[in-house]
Amino acid sequence: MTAPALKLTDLHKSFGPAKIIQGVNLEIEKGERHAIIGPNGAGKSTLFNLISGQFWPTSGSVELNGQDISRMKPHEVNRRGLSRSFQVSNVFTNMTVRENVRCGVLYSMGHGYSFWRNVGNLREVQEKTSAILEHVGLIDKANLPAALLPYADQRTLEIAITIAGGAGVILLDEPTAGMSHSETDRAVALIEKATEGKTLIIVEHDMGVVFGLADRISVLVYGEIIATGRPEEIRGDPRVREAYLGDENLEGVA
Amino acid sequence: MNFTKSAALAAAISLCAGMAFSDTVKIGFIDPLSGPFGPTGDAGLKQFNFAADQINENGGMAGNTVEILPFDNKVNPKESLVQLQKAIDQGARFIVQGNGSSVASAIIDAVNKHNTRNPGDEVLFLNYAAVDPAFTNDRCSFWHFRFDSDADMKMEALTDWVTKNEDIKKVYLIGQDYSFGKAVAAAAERMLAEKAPDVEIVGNELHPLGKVKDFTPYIQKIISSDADAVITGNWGQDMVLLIKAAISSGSDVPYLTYYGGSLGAAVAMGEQAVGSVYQVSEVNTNLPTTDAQNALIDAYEAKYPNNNYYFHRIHMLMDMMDMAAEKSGSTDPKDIAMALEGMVVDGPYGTVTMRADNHQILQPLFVSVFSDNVQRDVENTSLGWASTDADRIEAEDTKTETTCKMERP
Amino acid sequence: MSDMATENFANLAPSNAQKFRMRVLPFVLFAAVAVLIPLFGPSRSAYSLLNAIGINIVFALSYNMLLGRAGLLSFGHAVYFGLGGYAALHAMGMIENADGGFWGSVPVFAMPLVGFAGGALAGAVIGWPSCRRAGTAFAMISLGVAELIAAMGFMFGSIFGGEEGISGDRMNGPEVFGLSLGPIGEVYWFIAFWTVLAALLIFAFTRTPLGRMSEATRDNPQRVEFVGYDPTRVRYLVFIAAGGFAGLAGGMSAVNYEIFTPEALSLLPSGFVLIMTYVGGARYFAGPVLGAIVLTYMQSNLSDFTEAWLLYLGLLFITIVMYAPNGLAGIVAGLWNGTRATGMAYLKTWAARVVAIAIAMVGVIVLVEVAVRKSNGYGEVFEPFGLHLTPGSPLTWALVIVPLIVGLGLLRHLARDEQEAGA
Amino acid sequence: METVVFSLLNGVIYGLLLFMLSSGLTLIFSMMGVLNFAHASFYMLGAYFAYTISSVSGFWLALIFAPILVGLVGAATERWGLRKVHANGHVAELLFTFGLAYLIDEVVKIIWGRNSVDYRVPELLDFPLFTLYGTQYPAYRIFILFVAVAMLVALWLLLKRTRAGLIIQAALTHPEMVGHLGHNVPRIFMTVFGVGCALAGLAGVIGGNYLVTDPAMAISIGPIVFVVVVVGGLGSLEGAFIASLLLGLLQTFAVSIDASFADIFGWLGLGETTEVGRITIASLAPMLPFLMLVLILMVRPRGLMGDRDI
Repeated sequence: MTAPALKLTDLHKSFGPAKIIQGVNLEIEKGERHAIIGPNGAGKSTLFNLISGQFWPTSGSVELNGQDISRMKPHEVNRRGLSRSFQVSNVFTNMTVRENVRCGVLYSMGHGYSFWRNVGNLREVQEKTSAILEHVGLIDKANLPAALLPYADQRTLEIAITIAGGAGVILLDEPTAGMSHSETDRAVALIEKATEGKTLIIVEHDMGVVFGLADRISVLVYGEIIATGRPEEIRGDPRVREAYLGDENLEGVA
Repeated sequence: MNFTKSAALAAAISLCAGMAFSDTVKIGFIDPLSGPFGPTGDAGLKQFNFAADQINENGGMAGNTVEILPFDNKVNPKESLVQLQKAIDQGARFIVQGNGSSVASAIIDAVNKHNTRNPGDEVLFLNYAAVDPAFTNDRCSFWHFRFDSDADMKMEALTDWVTKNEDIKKVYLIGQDYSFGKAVAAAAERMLAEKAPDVEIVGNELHPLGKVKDFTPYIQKIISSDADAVITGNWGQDMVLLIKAAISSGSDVPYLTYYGGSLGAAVAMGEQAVGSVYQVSEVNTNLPTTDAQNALIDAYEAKYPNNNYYFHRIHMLMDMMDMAAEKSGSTDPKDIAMALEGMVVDGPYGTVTMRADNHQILQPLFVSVFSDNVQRDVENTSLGWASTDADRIEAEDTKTETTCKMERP
Repeated sequence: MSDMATENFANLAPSNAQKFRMRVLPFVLFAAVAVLIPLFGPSRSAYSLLNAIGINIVFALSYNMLLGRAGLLSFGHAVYFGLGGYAALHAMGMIENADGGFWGSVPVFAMPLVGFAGGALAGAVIGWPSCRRAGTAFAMISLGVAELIAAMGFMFGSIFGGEEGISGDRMNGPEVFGLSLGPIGEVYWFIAFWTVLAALLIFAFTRTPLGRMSEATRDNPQRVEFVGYDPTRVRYLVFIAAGGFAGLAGGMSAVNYEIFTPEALSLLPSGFVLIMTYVGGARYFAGPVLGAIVLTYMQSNLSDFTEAWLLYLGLLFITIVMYAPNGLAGIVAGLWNGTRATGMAYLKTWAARVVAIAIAMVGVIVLVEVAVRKSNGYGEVFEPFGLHLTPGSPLTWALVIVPLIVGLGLLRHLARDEQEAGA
Repeated sequence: METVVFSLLNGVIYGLLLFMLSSGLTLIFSMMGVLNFAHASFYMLGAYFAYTISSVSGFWLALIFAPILVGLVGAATERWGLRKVHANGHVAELLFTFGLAYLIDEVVKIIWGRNSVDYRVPELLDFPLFTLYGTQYPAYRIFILFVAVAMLVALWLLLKRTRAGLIIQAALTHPEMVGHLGHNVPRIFMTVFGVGCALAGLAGVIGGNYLVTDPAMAISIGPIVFVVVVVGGLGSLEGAFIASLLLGLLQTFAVSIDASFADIFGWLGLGETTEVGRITIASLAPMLPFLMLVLILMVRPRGLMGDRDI
């Protein structure tokens, strides 16, 4: 019996009097693609921050592969195999695309804080970087400064950095926000390709993406998960319809 | 006069000027010209310039023009060495400095090193006011001459005064926290224990050099210690502010100082300090002296109306250097140094000798008191420094034992 | 060979020739200049200046590891310079007093290494509490620590020597490369050696994983956490390295000046290295080098021409902060790139701007110089080019006001032109 | 006993002087996020302006006009200098004020000379007010006390009773809200900067003749004012007030204590002749503020009364 990739147990988070997360329980199996949806202000970003170690829970626990990570700092969580992206593009704008991805690769390749090696001479690191760039289709733009990339490419780069360290659990925070239709389609394809064999947790507003991508969906409303299930179960759940999903949304993907 | 003639004359004059210029004796003056001790350094510079002008008017130093090159060292030893290097680079072979034994110590070191490393290009350090006794004892150097009486010699005079005044039973020592301040405190402790074992030292305070802006808390301590007299080696702003705080807090015991004559102190002291502030020095302007000396003082104070004739030793230094140049017929630092050793001069206030064994000057000292009954006042206050014959210490009597083992090149 | 993939797919990748031109050639030139200088037979004052420049280059480069590379604004970098210098001086004292034994075999030439150790150790101790924060908090802590250490300097006489400081003698111990280190010309070789070596090492540091991550942390500490790095740890390690190189510069200074006083730890030298680095250009590796050369020159030579040199320095610094945040190096790079991109037109507007600034400067200089002489009270008069400018004369005021109006007007006009061209 | 009384009086006066400086700095820092490195330079300008005005027309006019002048200089600095670099972030602003401090120092040296000026206590107040335990207490010090308290009350009324004060208060606690207040933000910034500088100028007017008016006065007090602001807690005038008094008392009391480390830690075997043993509490006075700063930042980074980390 293997432990679930991620297990949230009775998770609470308050900021002063404001209770943002109120008792979330969730288990995500290895290899699962899980989407978290909910109206604005439901606490989705806070939940991501709790999982990834940016905030520490007021009570309750977060377990990654059976190990409690609820009191770890983000970099410690990351080293244990969880990586995340951000809602707004969060890349190293002063570096080239290649250097961005290389930053994501370095630690996992055992080059941590070393100051006795020239990065240019680390053969495996260069190869891995190139492989990832090729995988996500950014190799042609490898030597452009990240700041000069078009928006959709920056989002792609964000995903590339997120997967670069080889984490088994990937958290993506609205990866397709602000993209056009065709860009979204390409992004979904990329996410599927890039997270193959990994556990994916995604927060997304675009229901097309959610229902196309997710194995299971959780609905977060006012800091509580009101429903978890397969896409068709969620679509049929009256509570979900009432709380969150407009009919037309569901028609759209049907 | 026709054109050709006058042109030839002009050319001749400029040629002469050019030659004179090439034979300038450059003296590097390294002292504070800004900051808390700026006024003190500035007063010294004015006196040096005045003395140099005098020598130049009388035909120069062995026929050469004397020029003072000022360098601001902010009383920082390291900065002083940077400035020393600059002075040497600009052709100064004589260095004068006075403010701060910490600086003098660094300069002695650096000059010694320079002279070993650059034979034939020696530099001579003439110290006019840095009075840490070590410079003419353990750390004496052939390349250093001191034209001021050292801290021990002055302390002998002050402790004698304390011993003579039988009402003084408790003494408070306050000084600046560096080598000179410590030397003063140590000398006071040692000499009082020797001469007047019944006098108790009720306080021994060292404060940061040049950083205290309000001495009231220190004065408060002095008052509450019931001291009958205060001994201080403070100079510059530290002297002025100490006295300012003492006056405003009504501390009226005698203040026995090394540098009560510091520029600005008289204004801060005012009427209230009359009869209670003393200083030990080689001069006060109300001493009986020659007409020539009086004329010199008049000329100086006419030129710098906001300054007083204070650094008599600067004139002694320049005169003795001039005589040494005359005597040796050279302005080479080594020749001047040789000629200075053992030189005896008949000064306006008595005979002055430069000891050959440790390069320490012997000059008469005077303990003067701040008074409202004086001929020459200071800082245009109608107050000044006065002394009686009983306050005079003969040059010979200031002589102390030395541990110096002079190494001559 | 490792860059094969790059070469196959992207033409923008730096070729080996480019790499050589960007990374190796500048250092070869730098070293060549350092070696060639003595051939011109510099005077003693030139040597003093060059030695000071070398020390300041290393000091400023080490400071830029923090400011430019890691984005940490420190007001206390002189602490590491000073502690390194003190360590070196104490070591020199041991060499002087050594009777054989370990210290008897240590050459004074190696003192910068002792300085490095001292600076790095101090960085490791002080950096621990300081590096938990970045930005303004880091700046404040560095200020507090600097003042604290400087105040302590006056207290522990056996370590810092009180007001007198600690002195040493460099002419002891075994000689390296046949240098006795006595005459200043020999000290030059010592300084040149360590300057080039330190610059090389600091550059190499920027190419290491830690060096790259320090820049990543500067730009985006949050992202850095999610690639497995602890930003605090990155800052801390960079801080130690920067402290080490500052200490190395301190060790060079200890040998050159043979004295250190507690003032060397204080806010003033810390402020000076900040100004050097920023004026030179913190975004460029060569910026601090440029800044160190220009400012050290100003410090030692401009101060002979004018007493108001610090005023000019302040004006220069503020102008750079307001109009050229990338410093002198940024201006040079801008000129180079602009000329290459748009050709002579760019050069022309640039030259026009320089002329305008120069005209305005005439007014500023006349004003400042006349004022300085008046405030000194020695009765000196500012006499440039045989003019006799007294504070009262109308000529003086004309020379202040007219250039200022003309210069600033011209600058404004140029700025407007540029705006229209851009629109 | 007398030591305690006098140290208390002197400490409170020094503390209030510090508060006059730190209150302005807190206002500026909390609202604009600018750590005004040149704040102490405005204090120095206040003293020098007062010196010049009082030599022409007497001290009392100087007391009024010197701070106003300093405030105008401050407002102009904000308008034509700081506002320009605002877009480049807080570090650029910090560097700008750092350069400004340099510049003001040098300008002061040129206009008023490199050495201290003879800025005196007005004759009207130059007398001993009372004598206690044989020590005279100068009237001018009590006058400082009055001016500082009057300023404190005026500032309090301004903040609590006026509309402008309410806006400032709101901005102090929620700096990110300033932009949403619907007011002319640049003008508020300019006013706050000007007023903050004027307060520093006022401190200069009454502190310049109490202490020393020289070009070094800015750099000697500047770092201490930073300490006060951080120790008190950012955005908290109350905190700045407490920290000012605390530091004032601490430094004054330290000077008056004669004990050395050997006296205190003698039971640990610390000898009187050892280097550490010889250190006296009095000699620690100059480093106390910075020790406090480092300790506070390590233990409680938000300061005594602050509600946010720096």
